[in-house]
Amino acid sequence: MGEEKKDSGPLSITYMADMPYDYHAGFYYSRFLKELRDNKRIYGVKCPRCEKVYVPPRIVCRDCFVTMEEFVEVGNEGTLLAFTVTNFPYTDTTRGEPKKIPYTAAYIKLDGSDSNIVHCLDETDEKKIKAGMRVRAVFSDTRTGDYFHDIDHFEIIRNA
Amino acid sequence: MDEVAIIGVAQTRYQRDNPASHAEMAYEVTRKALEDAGLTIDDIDNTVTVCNDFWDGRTISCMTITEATGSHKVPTTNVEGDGTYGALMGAMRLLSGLHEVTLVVAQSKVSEGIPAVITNAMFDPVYERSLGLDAINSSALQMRRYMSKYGITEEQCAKVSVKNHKNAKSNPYAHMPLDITVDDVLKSRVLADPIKLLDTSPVSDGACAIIMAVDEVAKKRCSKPVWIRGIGHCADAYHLGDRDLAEVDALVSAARRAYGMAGIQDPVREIDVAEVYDAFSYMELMWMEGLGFCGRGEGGAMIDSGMTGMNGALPVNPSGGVLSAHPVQAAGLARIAEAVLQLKGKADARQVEGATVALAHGIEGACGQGHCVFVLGR
Amino acid sequence: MKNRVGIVGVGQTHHKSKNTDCKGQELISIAVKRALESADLTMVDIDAIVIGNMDHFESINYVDMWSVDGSGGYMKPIMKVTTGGTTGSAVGHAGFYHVASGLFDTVLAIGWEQNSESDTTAAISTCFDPITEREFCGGAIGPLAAQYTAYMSKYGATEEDAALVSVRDHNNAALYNPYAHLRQTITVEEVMKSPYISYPMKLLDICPRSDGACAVIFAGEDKAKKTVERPAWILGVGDCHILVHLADGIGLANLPSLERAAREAYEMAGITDPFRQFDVAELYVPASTAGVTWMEALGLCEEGEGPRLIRSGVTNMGGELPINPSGGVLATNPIGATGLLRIGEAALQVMGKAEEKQVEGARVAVATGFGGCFWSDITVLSSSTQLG
Amino acid sequence: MAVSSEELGNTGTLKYPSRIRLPYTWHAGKAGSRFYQEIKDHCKIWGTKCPRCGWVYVPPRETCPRCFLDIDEWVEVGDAGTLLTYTITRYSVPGIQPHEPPYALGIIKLDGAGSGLVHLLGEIEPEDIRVGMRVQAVFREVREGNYLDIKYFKPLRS
Repeated sequence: MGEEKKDSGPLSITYMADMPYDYHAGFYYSRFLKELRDNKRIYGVKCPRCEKVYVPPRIVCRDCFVTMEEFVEVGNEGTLLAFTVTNFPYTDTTRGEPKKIPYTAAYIKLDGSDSNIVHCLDETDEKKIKAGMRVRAVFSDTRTGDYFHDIDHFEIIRNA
Repeated sequence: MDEVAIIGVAQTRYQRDNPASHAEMAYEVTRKALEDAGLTIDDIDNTVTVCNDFWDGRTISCMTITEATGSHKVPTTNVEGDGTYGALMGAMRLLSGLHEVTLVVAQSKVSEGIPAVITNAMFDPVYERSLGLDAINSSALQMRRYMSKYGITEEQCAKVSVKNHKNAKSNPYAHMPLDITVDDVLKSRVLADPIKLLDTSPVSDGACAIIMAVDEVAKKRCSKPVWIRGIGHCADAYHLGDRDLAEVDALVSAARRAYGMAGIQDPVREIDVAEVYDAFSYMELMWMEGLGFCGRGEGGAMIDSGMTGMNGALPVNPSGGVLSAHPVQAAGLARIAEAVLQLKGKADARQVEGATVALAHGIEGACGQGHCVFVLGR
Repeated sequence: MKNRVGIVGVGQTHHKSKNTDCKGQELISIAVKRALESADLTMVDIDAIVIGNMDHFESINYVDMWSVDGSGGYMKPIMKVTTGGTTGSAVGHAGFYHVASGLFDTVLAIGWEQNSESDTTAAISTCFDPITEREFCGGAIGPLAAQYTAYMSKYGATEEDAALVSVRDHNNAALYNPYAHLRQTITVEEVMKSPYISYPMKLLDICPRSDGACAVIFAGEDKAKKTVERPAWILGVGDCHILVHLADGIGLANLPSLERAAREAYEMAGITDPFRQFDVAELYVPASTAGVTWMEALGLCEEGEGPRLIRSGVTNMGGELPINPSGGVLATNPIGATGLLRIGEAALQVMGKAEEKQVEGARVAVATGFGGCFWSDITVLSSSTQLG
Repeated sequence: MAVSSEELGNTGTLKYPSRIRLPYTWHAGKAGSRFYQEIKDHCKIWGTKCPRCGWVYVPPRETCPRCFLDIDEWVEVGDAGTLLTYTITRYSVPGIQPHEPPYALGIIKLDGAGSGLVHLLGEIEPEDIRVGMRVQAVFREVREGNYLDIKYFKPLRS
């Protein structure tokens, strides 16, 4: 009863995976998110040993491996270290729909911080952007405890 | 083989919705394990993290706890499996002679995701996944098969749940210490027959860490090192239909390997206490068989005999087991940590008197497709 | 080391952008069968298996268990190791430790990925912190692009230097590697004319995404000597996973993780003059710019000397230290396999089995892995159990 | 679209509702494609038979997982078989379940097959399902080349 079957060509199975996650912000991010939401302030945390300030705040200093407890406010302004104008289509995994492009991913060192953050810039013409520019956080009027919403974007400080 | 010892352990309290982040939990157990071992982070010369991208809701999820575990300072790797597999990787690093002290950290925040959705992704996307299989209903298929093949009863399975939840009352880390009866289990809500709510393990967040060291370091640093005497792991066939779900061939093979290394010939007499991965009540009975604590199909009779109770000849899951706390990736490592506490005589109210040889066990995949067995000795 | 470890077999699939003929396990089994065949072994000889990939690229949880049909893991010890882009190299290192520990004698390490099964960019974006990074980290080449911008201004490197790397790797793949995914020869002009993805990075400067699998067999000293005439001995391993926040990778001068990993591996292997001691290198170069800058971290040249080395041609086939005879990552990138392919290709070189891509007389080789948050792994291999 | 973080109990911390939502296209491979094509075109269930151990795999495999040997012999198995085990799923999980619960699942050893096939059970009340009962495949009228082209297995009345 054995038999060679003819090849019918490849089939595929398509599916939209949808996995909800309620990420727990934890003690350090919660403080960070609440200060943004309630007071429009950006907070970092300071290492008691090397005195480096980390934004967003986190529990342990990566250099000294000691617990950090001192929350300190950092500036709403900072320096643009690097950027990428992202203009290729991909799925926004948080929403399951095409990502809104173009956007400019901006890597920023806020004044008073020793670490960097990533957010977006309100400029997508790469000729108008330069590393080293000064940038400022623009807060949303309605704030919800979402870093990417409560800071709506960063704007370039043109006359700095 | 007395070459590698466990010299420090730590666990968080297991709970639903632990407010700490992944990194904060991992840092807590890292710090406490170092304290337990009397070491500082500078004494750790390599780490193994145990993170899973599905449970953590993040690709390269080990990144979440890299800095919190000091893994950015030393050689590190991430085992994606049960915590026992992470411990095995850590032990191999030491046995190679290339490292001296390994920190192993496993963590899970099960309450962040939807376990059924996450375990549905265990099943082949081209085939069975579209049936809505998950950890619960697939295990129900196994429980029914086990019951019908060997005449095991729902009451016998319920007894495991009663025993373990009661044991959990003596374990400050446990998530679900409960005073329940067999009747409570049998009358609890049916999820997927024959599995009822009280046959299942809870949704737990938590982390566990262990520190292992090579013999010279262990002897110097620790007055009561717990030696790793044997390790074995093995996987069965993947598709549920390729296995006889009532059988435990992979566990038999893993245990044989671990026992061979440890020189154990009569496990039920030589082992004083066992911590096994009872994700569902019936599993403890099956694993008893696979571990050679009783014959095939005798798991039910074994629980009936009271032998695995706290006052029995072989207490199983004095901690309350996975039924009483199920932080998935950390759950197997917690079995090792609990076994270590037993052998050090530091298990407080759940202490099995005079325990000198302990067994810890973890599982991997659906219906115990994979198993990892540790034999530990004082 | 308790048990000296040698590589005795290497197998890989013909990598493609889309391998619709193969279900994941079938893809894996092709690489495994080729690895076994190359060592004249069968599955019975395999004592344990390590496998790795990236979960959300195929949306399969517990791949160690799922893979059993293709990996040969039925009733065998198998575990999964995954660390992002470094997964392949981490799998290789895990295979090494399995044997070095003395617990297992012959171990199969498998890396694989079917990138065509999902939206790879989207899947990668989920590796960033969901609360403070994920939203704007779709194309994470910003930091690499920034690194090269800074390097150019500091050391006078040019976009053409990066293009030379791209041409070297693409053309090696086209001319010498029948398994490579991209097999078209290209020119510097073509690279320079390709559209910018993120200044100064252009389309032909960056790696593709591929479907493919790689399997490498590690064996203890006695078994290795009995199995093949010339095993590839593992003399040194190192790994360094330095950061967790992508944004903190900005401003990293060069690649400190590679520098540290190299230091560890070199010390273990006895490498003191890497440029002279290595005969060939298989480097995880995710973008051509990294091919210019990261040689310094490996100690192959002094700081700022990368462009000179590339321009001189010494890293081309026939040069003093050929880099990426296989075409490397710029030509082939099944992500979970990519790092293991570097180890496998380096092993083939010192085993003298690299065929068309063989570097004549290669005795000592280095392989690297890159991924995660600027993380690096490194492996030093040799045809002798000790450096002469 | 902004996410609103919520207080996590009274812990003073926040939780951040999010998701990973991504499209996938999985390759069925050669064996899987033939398996589905036969069901789709002819309502026939085929497996592959290992030349060494003789095990008949359903769904078919190109490599015998036990012997790690290539398999090229295809054999048709029956559309009826024996129920090895079953369960009734009584809880609801959004997005992954083929039917509103309760729904029945079983493992069926098809006549001539070595492996059991996990599938849905239908045309039977949950309390009437028994281990060992004979069941038969019911195929969908419109078949698309996937696992649910078999609608379910129903009791086989002799």
